[in-house]
Amino acid sequence: MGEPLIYEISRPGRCAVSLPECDVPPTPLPEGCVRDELPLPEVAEVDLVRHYIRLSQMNYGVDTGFYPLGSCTMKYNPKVNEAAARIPGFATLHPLQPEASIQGALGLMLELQEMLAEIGGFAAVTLQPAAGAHGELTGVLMMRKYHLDRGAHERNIMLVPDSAHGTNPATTSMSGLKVVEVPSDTRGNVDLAALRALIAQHGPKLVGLMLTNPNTLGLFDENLLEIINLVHEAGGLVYGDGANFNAILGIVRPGDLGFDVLHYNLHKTFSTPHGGGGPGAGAVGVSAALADYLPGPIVKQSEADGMLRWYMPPKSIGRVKAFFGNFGVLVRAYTYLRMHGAEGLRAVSENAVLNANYLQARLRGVYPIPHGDRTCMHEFVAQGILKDAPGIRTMDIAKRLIDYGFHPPTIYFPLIVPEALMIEPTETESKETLDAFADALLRIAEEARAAPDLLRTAPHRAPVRRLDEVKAAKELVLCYAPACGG
Amino acid sequence: MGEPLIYEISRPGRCAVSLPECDVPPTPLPEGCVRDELPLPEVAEVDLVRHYIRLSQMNYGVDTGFYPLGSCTMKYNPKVNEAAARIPGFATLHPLQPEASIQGALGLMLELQEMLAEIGGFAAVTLQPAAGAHGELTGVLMMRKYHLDRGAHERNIMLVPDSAHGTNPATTSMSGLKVVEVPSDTRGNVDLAALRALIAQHGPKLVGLMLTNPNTLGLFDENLLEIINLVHEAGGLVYGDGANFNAILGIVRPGDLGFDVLHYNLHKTFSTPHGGGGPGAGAVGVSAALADYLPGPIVKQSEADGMLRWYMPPKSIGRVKAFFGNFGVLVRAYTYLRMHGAEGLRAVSENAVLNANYLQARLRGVYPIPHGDRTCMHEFVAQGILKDAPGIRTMDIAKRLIDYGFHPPTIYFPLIVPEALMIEPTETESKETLDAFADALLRIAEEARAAPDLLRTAPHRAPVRRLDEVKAAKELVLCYAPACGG
Amino acid sequence: MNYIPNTDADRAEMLKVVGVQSVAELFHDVPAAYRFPPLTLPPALSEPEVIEELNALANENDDPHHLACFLGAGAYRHFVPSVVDFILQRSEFFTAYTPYQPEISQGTLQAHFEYQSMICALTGMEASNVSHYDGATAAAEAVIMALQIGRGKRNKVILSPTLHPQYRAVIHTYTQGMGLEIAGEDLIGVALREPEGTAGSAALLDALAGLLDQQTACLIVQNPDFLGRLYTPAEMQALADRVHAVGAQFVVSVDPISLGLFVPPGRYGADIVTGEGQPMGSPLSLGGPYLGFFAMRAADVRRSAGRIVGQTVDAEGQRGFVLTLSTREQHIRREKASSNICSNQALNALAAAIYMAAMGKHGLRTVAELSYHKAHYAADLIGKIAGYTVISRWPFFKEFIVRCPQPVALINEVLLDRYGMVGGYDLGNDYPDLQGHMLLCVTEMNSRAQIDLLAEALEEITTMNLERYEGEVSRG
Amino acid sequence: MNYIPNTDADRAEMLKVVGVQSVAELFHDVPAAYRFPPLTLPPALSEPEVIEELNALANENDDPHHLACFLGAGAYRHFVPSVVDFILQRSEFFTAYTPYQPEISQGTLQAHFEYQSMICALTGMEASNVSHYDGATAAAEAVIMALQIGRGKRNKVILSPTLHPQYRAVIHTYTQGMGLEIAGEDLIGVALREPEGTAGSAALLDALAGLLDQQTACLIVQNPDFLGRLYTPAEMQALADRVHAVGAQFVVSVDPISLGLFVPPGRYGADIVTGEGQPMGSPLSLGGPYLGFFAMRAADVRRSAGRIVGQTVDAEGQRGFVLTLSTREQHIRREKASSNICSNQALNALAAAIYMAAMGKHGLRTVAELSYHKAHYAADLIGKIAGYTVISRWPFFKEFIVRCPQPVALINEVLLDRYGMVGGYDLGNDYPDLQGHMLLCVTEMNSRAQIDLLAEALEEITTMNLERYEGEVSRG
Ligand SMILES: Cc1ncc(COP(=O)(O)O)c(C=O)c1O
Ligand SMILES: Cc1ncc(COP(=O)(O)O)c(C=O)c1O
Repeated sequence: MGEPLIYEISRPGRCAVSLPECDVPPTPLPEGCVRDELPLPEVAEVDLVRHYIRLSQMNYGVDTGFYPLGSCTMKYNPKVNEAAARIPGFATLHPLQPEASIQGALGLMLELQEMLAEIGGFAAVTLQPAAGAHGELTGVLMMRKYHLDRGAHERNIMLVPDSAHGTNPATTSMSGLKVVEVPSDTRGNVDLAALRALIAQHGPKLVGLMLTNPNTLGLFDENLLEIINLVHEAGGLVYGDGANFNAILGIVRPGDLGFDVLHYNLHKTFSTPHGGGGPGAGAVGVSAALADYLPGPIVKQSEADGMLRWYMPPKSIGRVKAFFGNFGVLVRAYTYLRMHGAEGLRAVSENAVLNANYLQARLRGVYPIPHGDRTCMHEFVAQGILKDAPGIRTMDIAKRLIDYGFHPPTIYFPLIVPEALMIEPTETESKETLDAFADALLRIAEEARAAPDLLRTAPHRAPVRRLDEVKAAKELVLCYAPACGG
Repeated sequence: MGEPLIYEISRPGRCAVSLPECDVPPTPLPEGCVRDELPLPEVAEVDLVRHYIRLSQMNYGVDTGFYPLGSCTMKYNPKVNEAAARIPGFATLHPLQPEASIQGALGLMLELQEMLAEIGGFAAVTLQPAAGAHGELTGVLMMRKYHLDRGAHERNIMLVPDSAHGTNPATTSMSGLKVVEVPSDTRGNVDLAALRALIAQHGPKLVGLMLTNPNTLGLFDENLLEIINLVHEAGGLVYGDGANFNAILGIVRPGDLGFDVLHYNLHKTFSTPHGGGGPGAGAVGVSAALADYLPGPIVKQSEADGMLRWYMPPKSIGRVKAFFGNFGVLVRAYTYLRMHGAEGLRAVSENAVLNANYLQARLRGVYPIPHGDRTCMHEFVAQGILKDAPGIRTMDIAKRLIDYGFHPPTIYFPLIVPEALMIEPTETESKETLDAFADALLRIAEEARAAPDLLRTAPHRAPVRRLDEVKAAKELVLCYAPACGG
Repeated sequence: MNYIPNTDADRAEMLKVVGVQSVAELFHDVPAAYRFPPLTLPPALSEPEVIEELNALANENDDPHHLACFLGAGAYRHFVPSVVDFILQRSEFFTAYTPYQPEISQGTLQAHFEYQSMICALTGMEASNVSHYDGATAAAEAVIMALQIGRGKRNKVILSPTLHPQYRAVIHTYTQGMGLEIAGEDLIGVALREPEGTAGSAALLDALAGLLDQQTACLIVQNPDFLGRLYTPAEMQALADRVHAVGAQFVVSVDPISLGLFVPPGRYGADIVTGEGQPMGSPLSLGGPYLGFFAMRAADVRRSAGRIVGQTVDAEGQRGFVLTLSTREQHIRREKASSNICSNQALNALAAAIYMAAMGKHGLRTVAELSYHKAHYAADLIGKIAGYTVISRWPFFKEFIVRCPQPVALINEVLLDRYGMVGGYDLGNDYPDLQGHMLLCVTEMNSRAQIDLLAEALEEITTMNLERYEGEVSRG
Repeated sequence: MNYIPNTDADRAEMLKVVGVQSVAELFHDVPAAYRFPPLTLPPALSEPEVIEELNALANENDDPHHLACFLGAGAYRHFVPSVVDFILQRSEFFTAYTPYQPEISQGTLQAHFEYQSMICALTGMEASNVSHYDGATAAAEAVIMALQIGRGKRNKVILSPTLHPQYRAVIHTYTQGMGLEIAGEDLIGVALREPEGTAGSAALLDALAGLLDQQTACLIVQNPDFLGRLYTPAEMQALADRVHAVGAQFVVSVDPISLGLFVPPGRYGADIVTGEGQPMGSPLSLGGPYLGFFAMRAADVRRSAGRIVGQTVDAEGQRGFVLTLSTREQHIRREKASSNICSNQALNALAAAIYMAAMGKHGLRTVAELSYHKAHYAADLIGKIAGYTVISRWPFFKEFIVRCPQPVALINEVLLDRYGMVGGYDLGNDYPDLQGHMLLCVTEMNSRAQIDLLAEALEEITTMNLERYEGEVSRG
């Protein structure tokens, strides 16, 4: 049943490609430099293709079915976006070509910068970061430099709510700053009292606050303006983790609320495909005060001759990446945005939020939902804790969902909710799909009582049975041995 | 498990596409002409894509695995060919554009005509027929017209061996001619004595002979030159069914042997994909005597100005199709030919024939092979008749092969071999694949004795169980009822 | 490059098992004198080289991808949603063959069953096969089916002169051995003599009906016809009644996109509905591969040609699909088969199915309406240019005829060269009376700006010195 | 267009279940004053319109698809076999996310395990992660890993001045909060002062080694370096020994295609090998998405960043694959994680895996050899043109430096405008001493004819009147 490794189907002398004959006189190879082994596999094109086709068939994607992976916004990826990114006039451009020869590409980037700025309420945008976390690093380094430029060398503390995504504290450390955690209150908001106390304690050392809003519980903080205000009053800046922007397109602009900097996850909100883990794009928007710190180059139109040019902001933190960003991803996001317009975007968020609330309503009463009394935004967090099924954990429920043909939600995150099941349906799912998913979860709750082993040994209808993750971490096998000299 | 029909996931008001607003003033619609119902499904893009992705996963193609469907030459379809046919400068050409605006496309067709003529040993080639059977119709109509033009109005009989593919007799009837069947001899050749007798009987009424060589038993007729000679002496022409050309590329040119006309199946020999049943392309090559009868237009280079132009042969039987042929298929075949060259083509046939003989050798002794004492060409015909397994039929063996991950061979054809299993491995399969397939067939032979029900109830590992074909033909359901007024 | 995985080492082992010394020995049955001929072919190219060569060839063409296109006449530039080709590229679909083994071919089979259903929905008919080679051969197969329904006793076939000229040509080719009388094509004069088609009178249909008799197997008309004229359901029903009165089959060839908007032939008495399915999801691709669709009455299915998918159940009672009624086909019935067709245009049928499902009832209607409104806007505009006359004073869908002040080929040459446009079809090619008449086609792919530019261009051309082009066109 | 399936009727039913009257009510937590801002965005386009707009934008670019290209400098035009993109378009791969649920992600996981194995094979290292954002950030992450291996006690980082300038820039950006001493970049003069590199002496490596001390966390060199120079394994091993002598990490950034031919860093003492994987199957795409590959010693894996796939078994003992060592990562370890990386370049890693498997050992070697021979042929030819001097008198792979008689930007402008060629990289952008020096790159995608034409063009340019271009370039 299992597919052999590509190395296991290798046979000496086979090759899946053809290359031209050498049409120039050869030059002797430099002495002592030429390798005498190269343990790559040798396969014919037919075997190569079958291998990857079969592997693909062991995978589940959004095109396979419902993929409610919370915080990841697994919406449908329009196929026109794929065609767009493959237009040769985009796909074959060399990044170091003269600006005059890439005016169309620069125009696309400029318009994307401007659309994102408008949607977020920001003064300027960089498209360079390759992912959300990369955008965070960009933003936090900018906040740091902003304070340094004002002589505030003592500012080295970042407040990070305990509900934050792991990338927020990790980014903070990577930027050479210290994390101070802010607890959440009983309604799932930032605990205002605690925040006040922490600001009182750390005020002059504050770089700012990293806030995800809607937060990872799927909730829009009820005290948002006050929180931002408190941080600003203490001289801090507010970073917005925009991973959850899918809830607020055309609903509210973070810049209007006082966020100073925010990253967009283009691969979530603007539906560029997730690629099995990437590539994404983590554009960053900033207020006017931070615009000069953006990493560059970004695109600007020359006032002199109207030409589009690369431009390095004067106080830039520097480059965060070679070249200019994940251009192929940007083309997809641009296409998506151009097809939606303002009304279309608002419809996206309205439907994403309605879908989440509908699912929450359907599960309420059977699965505990810590903040289920509140209206959620684009997602909500339930718990895999079932009445009369003490031995059953979230992991079992998740694996059993596979048998019903669904991708499980995000599990065990956010960390502040025990046995979390973080469910994000997105706007591209129909009521029928949501109903089928809810029905499955309700049925699983019954199975948990009636036939708990069915869950514990799930999945039963996947290409493999439950995998031993402990063994993998203990007895590390990271490479087909003969390939790495083994 | 089963995928619902597209109609069953339809919901009023959904749509998977967006179209531009009308940018011109509207014109009133003609009265009494506008329909008030249109029972097409209504689905969103995400549901559309998932539907077809899931359907695709219920299908088996060459890219899935070994597909030894005899007579169909299911070789690997190179992916560069797919890219080639999609180049916008080919894919978006309108067939009625001025010749001056399609010189590149005409150049490709001209070179393909010439390459095919060279490979087959013919004077001229038309690319117009859309498939092999279409090429047969073309060829037989030409043979008929050739005789008519010579005043031989009485010639209306076509000799067709009993081993012929069904399209040969069907084509003959469709052309207004009569079929006279020629038996095969014990070595699988055309029965020479019988042929002589039939020619003696029908000589003056003979249009000719339709001969598949190698024939559908996978055998190269041992008396080929004599057969052709006999027909020619009787004033008949010899039609070659070139469906089995994969055995003789660079091995022998049918035109050299005396064939007067022959169709190539580009979708077999030159590896354009079979598309779930088509499209193919059935180019036809002819000797100089028949060149003026070809359907047109074909491409010629103007001697005056070097321009490539459409050209209608003077005695043409007429068009067999609108426009000029399945151009997108021709681009693929052209690409394939250009990558092979003369040596590459010969290697194709050598390996196709070696692979078939190897498989034949591996199965000999367990599965009866009526002409297994002979060297076969690109395929051979075994029988699903197993010692000590009287209740088992070819159908059961075929279905059981599915459980082993293989596409079954062609079954119950040719009709002259009871319980036929017609196996064509093609050159694009590796020894390992052939071995795995032979091992499976040998194992199935054991299962047939030890556990016959395993075969009779097979397949067990397919998306559905064995399907009731009798019910389908008896209780005809050819349409989702609400779509056809039901 | 070749695609052969086996190496010399593999071959050596295999030869041993086969029991011969060399591969060459396997060909001993091939007459020695002709064995292993040297082939004079261009040298083999690697993949990057072949791509470069193909791009060079493609660049020698002026493609409508980059140009505005007003050419139709049987091949149409309609929008193809990206999903269509995306799905067609699924290996499991395009590298499979005819679903002879239904248990591992449910994807193809169900998709084709759905195709049949949607073709029925579109045409208003009860049954459909999976495909013919194109619109022309589908029409020819309709004639053959009509002959069979007539049990070979009726040998007259009436063809409307405004059925696509190439379709008529193919019918002649296909039936040349059948000893038929083919009538009607000389009535083109009648078609052109009716300037007031708007009044609803269709003299051509009347004249065609006049040819009907007890020998008639079928009568074929195209709607909208090759000249763009749309016949009303009432006119068509009247004709159908007269066809049926002599016991003949009424065959209608139709543009499937028009059926997004107009009453389908199934509602006005058609017995067989065929047409070119290319506009539904297949690229123009210089004329192929296209899709001949074929719809009919349920009662006639057993006399039809081509693959047909039927619903059934598997051993566990689950719904499934199989090829059915194969006893009509060549592989079973041989010389008595209803046709010789084997490989068909299955992948184009899949494309059409995806297209129809993607468009749905609203999308297809919108495509048809956009084409209608834009074509009429264009006709209005061009009709106002001095020197040009729109002679389509009848109801039309997306194509209309313009009488031009210059030869059509010449105008097209200038349009391409100076304006980057592909002009209309030169009707003089097929109808001597229509020299200097251009058939223009406008679809949803033509923006108003393009149409306005076409009108401007046509106007400018009347005042241009075209000497330079005349030479080229006459050489062409 | 939007991609929302639900209709008004669906929404009405859902609102009822949720228990609110309108969708707007769901947003009551959003501060009212800011709720529902009007957005000023261009109007929505339909699919055909957006495709037209994109084509128009694409046509404003001069793309190397249609032009000969001699530009490299960190992004390379190597051949990408058609199979690569064909497989990447499988929905199951590209619409999945990180394989958190391994049971339905074996496709991604096994493909990435194979990727890791092939990266090890290529670099001669023991372990690999799945990807970083690009070659630059992979280098920065190598620095961070070296700092962690140094337990934060070593805070000096030595960068070769001939490490890609943008990589050095990114290292500066990433580490700006870490209080490091970054040394070595000012040694560019040494690199340029060695005309006789052919002798095997590498003064630059010597000079870099001279900076090593007990504070040094790592030393990074690029091989072949940004100027195209190839250091021999012996030179590199000597440097590695000196790096190891002070207990620092030896990091090598490398062009993966060069490893088809040359001894890999794993054989000359590298501790970490990174580089830009774009040439292995990713399109140039104006600089991204690309692939930062990252290989290391097995012992250091637990200190590394990024996704890593490990082999394991399922409940029935069958081999399977999972993400492993997640305890290094941000979602578990938060502020103590080895990096903040989450989404990465997984699909590009898949492309590279397919590329490596397709090429295999022979194919990759051929690509490297073709590039080598063609680049040397080009250098020979250009070196003979009066006015041009090839200053790369050292061993090189596919890039070499030419001193030009005119400003590089000017030459490039003329090459593009008159010859349809993309010229080389202007080294004056990064190295003031290299004003007027062009870095030319030649790969298997450049035919001899293209190279000959380039040489001719360069020669002709020396005699041309370039006034017309000068204005444009100075404005540029
Ligand atoms: C809330 C949140 N923040 C940040 C990130 C990091 O984004 P990326 O994976 O694009 O680096 C994620 C990704 O899952 C997220 O959900
Ligand atoms: C021997 C032979 N002849 C003719 C044909 C008909 O070719 P096509 O299916 O292309 O019409 C076939 C197809 O299977 C065949 O095998």
